[in-house]
Amino acid sequence: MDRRLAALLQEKFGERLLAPVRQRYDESEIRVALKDATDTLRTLHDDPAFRFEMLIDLCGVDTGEEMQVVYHLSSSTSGDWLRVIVPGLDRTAPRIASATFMWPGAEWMEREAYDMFGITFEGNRDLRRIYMPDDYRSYPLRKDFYLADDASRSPAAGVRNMERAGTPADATAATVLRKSPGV
Amino acid sequence: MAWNRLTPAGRILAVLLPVLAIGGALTTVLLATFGGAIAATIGANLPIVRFLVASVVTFLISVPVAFLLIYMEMKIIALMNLRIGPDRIGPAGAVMSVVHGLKVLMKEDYTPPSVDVPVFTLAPVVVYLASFMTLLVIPFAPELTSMGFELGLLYFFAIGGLSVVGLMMAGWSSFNKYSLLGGIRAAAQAISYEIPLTLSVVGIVILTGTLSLPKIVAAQDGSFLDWFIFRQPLAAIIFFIAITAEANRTPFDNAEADQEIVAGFATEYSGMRFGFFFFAEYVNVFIVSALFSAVFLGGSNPPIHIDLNPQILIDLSALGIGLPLIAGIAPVVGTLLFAAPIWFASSRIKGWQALIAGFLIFGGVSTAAVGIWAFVMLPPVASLIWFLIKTFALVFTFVWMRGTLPRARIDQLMGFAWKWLLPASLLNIFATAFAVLIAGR
Amino acid sequence: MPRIPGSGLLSGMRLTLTRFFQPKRTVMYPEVKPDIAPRNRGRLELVTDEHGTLKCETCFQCAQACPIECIDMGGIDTKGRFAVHWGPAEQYAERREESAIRRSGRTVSDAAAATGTTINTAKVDEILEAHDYDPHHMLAILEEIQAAYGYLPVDALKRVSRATGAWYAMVYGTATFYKHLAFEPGVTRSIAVCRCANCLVSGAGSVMGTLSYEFGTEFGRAIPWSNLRLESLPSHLPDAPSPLVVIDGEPQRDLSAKNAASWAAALAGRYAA
Amino acid sequence: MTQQMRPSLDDPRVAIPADSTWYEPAPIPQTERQAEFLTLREGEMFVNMGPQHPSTHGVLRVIIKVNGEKVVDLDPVLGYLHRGVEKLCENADYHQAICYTDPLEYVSSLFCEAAPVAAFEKLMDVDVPRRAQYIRVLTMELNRIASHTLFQGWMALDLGGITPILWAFIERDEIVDMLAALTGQKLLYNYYRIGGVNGDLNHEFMSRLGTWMSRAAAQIDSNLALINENEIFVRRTRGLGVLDAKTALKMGVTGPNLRASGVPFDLRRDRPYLVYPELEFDVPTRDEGDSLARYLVRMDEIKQSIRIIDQVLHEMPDGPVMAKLPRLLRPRPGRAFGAVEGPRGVYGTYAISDGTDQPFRMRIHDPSFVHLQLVGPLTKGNLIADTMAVMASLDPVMGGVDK
Repeated sequence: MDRRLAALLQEKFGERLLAPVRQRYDESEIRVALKDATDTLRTLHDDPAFRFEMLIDLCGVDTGEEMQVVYHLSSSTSGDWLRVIVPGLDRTAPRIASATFMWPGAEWMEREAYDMFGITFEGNRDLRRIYMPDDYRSYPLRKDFYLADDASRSPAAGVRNMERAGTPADATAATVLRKSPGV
Repeated sequence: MAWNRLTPAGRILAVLLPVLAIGGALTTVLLATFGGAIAATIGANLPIVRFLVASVVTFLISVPVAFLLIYMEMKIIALMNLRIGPDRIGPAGAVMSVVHGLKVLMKEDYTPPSVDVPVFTLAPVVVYLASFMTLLVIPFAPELTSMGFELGLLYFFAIGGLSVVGLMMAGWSSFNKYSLLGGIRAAAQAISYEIPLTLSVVGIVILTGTLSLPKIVAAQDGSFLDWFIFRQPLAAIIFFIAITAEANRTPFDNAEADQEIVAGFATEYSGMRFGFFFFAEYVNVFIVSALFSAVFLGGSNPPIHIDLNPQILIDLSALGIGLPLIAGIAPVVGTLLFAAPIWFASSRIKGWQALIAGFLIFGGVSTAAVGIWAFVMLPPVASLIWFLIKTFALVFTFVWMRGTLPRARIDQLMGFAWKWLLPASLLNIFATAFAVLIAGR
Repeated sequence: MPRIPGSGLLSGMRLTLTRFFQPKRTVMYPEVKPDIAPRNRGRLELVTDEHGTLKCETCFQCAQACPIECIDMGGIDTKGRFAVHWGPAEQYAERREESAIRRSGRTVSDAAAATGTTINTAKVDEILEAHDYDPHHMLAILEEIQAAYGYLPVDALKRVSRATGAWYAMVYGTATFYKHLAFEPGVTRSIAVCRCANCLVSGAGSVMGTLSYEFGTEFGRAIPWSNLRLESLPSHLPDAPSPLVVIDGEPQRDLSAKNAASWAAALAGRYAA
Repeated sequence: MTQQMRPSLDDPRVAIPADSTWYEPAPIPQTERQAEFLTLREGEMFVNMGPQHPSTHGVLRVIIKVNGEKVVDLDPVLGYLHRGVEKLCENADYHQAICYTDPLEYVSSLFCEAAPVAAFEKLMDVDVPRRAQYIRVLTMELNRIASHTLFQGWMALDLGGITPILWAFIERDEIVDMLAALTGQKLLYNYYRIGGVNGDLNHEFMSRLGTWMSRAAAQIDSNLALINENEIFVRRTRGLGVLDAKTALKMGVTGPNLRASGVPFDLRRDRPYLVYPELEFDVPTRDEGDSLARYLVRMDEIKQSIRIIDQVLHEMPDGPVMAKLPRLLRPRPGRAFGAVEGPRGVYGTYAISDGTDQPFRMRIHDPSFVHLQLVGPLTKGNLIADTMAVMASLDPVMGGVDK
């Protein structure tokens, strides 16, 4: 892992970071608030010091209390990889600015995140279901979506909570979620 | 009878059978009464009758030809793919294509809703008609040309061009975008390749001064250096490429490019209607190969004339009563002769097996002997065999190309036709004309 | 470098022609079977012993280990009390009920435990404390729980599994393996038939046969759909008729070998209702 | 964005015409991109390709807007193969999750195992024995060769040649058979384990490998000779679907498709994992960025893979192939992203652990998913036939696209 990158990140946006830069193996990780996400990404992309020009992966995470959007960037000048975690999206109506303005290739990944978590990416021109049919009403990867054969987790025995109707807000808050302390 | 529960084929049969019965009765009565008059009429206009008979005969021979070619394609491409190919039905799977034909016959003949039914039904008929009617002018041998038209070549191009109409009908009436694209592709391709195809033989027409195929073949008599492929090589190349496109063969099979437009014009067809398209393709392959061998490879002329005027003349009449005796005894004796060594060869072979094997060997040997005798004694047979050898060599080439080459793109295809083949064929025509002007024929 | 147009095509044609004569690679399948690698794990096989009976004792461990749940098992545990299934959820609705934990192949989760218990698990905790939450003492723990409660409550089993970290399926397997562990409060009702020589002579055998046929179980076993047991009397009661059938302690008088069948059918119908 | 949903078929609002012909109701556009796609100008029509079509690799449905033969616009419809692997992995323990990711991409499934295994090993700080690392490199390169060989056949098949695919399968079957001798399975070898591999090299595998190595290069070259110089093939692929380096980076393209555009980005060299830094190999690149370049880059990679296999066989150390691990793995809470360079690009797995025996979140990144986005931009203005050429040269596998 690369100490120089950590120092650079610290001094570039020290106050923006919600947590100190974490480095493990060959991965560096920063957390930025929702409001700073776009600027941070643009800086990482354009700044000649970073040049994180490749968006390796974009995915959503449902921690049980909140939604996250996680970007994995790779620098084209140095071989550094960076994970940018944007925590604190509201579970009932998650919204975040799209990354397609810099990485057009993020379009389908954002569609997937929307399909699986209901995260709305403002600015994505084609934000619709990608895997599930158009008339599908629930968001499968959320933590309040139980698999049928995982009923041992389900708080209410015999209740099918496979299909939750409507918007994420309708997901009943009463269900016992699997929350992660580590996230 | 539940009329609406019948398939279209069944309805046709239900109508046809009584009609045939009545018609047969009537014909017998008519023959009995006006036999002489009918004979006189037939004698009066013989060509028409001959044309009708020849059409029926060509139709009858076109189906086994298609079967043979389908089997050849399956087997040859399989061997080129390092596969074995059909090997279960018949010797080396030779009956496979026939079984395919039966399967196609037994399949449901489904007419999708919202197709243009009469056109949809008629299209395969038109295609098949156009392909087997061109067989009429193929000069298998000097004496074996069913219709020795004076305008044979022109007739060939005219009728062959008709098949495009069938493809367009199929593509348009199928109510399917793939079919539409396929039909339009077929039409465009055929139109652009008819021209170099026709122009490429003009040089030969200039040289021979005739359009009739038997005469063109006769003009190539002599050694193989007289064949037009050596006297008109450019024309031969253009003609070969053009007939490849004419027969919708790889690399020019854009009309039914299954990777792009699923099956082209035949997408919506099933059962025997698809079978007609399928057969027509292979009959076409046979026909264009025959035409090429007739026009450029000297047709039924042997490459080199060896005049072994045979003195072996078996005078059958001298045998008198002995002839039926020989005919009766020879198979038995021959069978036993061939069976005995097999039976003695190994103890595991049972007697009846040995007999069967012996009979087969005897059959093969005697057939070969008779064939050789006919080849030597009867010139038509010899020329027919030469013709078929050349034709099937060309058929093999077509299959070989299909096994090797990828498909050309449609626009490159058309560009090739208009930018290269057409000028080249015109150039060939002018060169030939000048040569004829200067040197004479 | 300039190349003759078409030379590539011709070289390709040459290559295919050479392959045309090369030996072929087809495997004539029905005659020539492909050799299966010794390490192949693809084949599931139920082993039978020399008598031809299955050796599988429905311990569900293979089905638990199978990650993609391609193993579908069903069985009746030794108590004849619970029909147990392991299979895809969309086939077995009961998997979404409480008994699904038994097959979930892992310890009881917080979510399932959060539904609360119907019994007071204090005694269970004492027993577990005494055994230091050691899953190796499972049999002893279960025996003491049965001694404490009179039977094994399902919630107690969940508590045990949760506390010791043993898979619920294993706890359940242990509980169902031993005959002396019961899942239901002690047997309340019983049909007892006397097997003394006198009764046997007067047709007790046929009565027992019809009974076991009607109730679909054997003597000495609980009846699956009720807490009814078929038993055999140790000795003949005084001044009792033969054959003697005792239902919940009182002898049946109006019974003989003739009407045994209809009587048993009526009895079965009454209990089933 | 309009929240308007397209009515489902059991919705009474959908009126199915009573006559024998059934027309699918036109979908209600939900986004501006879709609305723009669904508006037909003069002379344009939709051609619906798939989900059952000879030349879509897997069950892919592509709606093509054509003007005559010319492709105006194109909209892939995914999800016909969606299995929800990420959700399944969240409900399986770490060993079982590997088994779920295995069938993602049935052409090169070893890479689909390698990515999650790498992520899990980072999560629980496992040191893989060196012999296991060498075995992983060996099997992965073998699988890469098998995948690329199959790609060559596919490419030729989509361009209309029917012979190369069968020759390719002959080559691939030899590799598949030797991998089956090693791993036990023929297609979905569930071979990699957290902290090692399932079994050590056995004699049958080594003997098969030896006989194959002795003639692999020559055989593959002779197969390539069929189409590499074929004028028709070259004319159909050269200058088609050109993808320049800048666009490729912006679109997140990885793997051979990126290297064909002139960007020498290869995880094996830029972000070394396993023992790749100790092996020497080139990263073949081309600058044209067209279909032909994408094809040729893969063909060059086959030779490099053979080189790597040769070195691995020479430097293979002795020792255990599996690290000592408890049966039930409970990594401490954390996050890790494991990535390997596969035959199609970067196979990534982002795993989050919450301390239990099951991954809390498991994100699977598949390169084919990203590359399939390019089919639209690259084929606009070309012919329908070129759609196949471009799609085949991008080499997506729908099993990986539809997770």
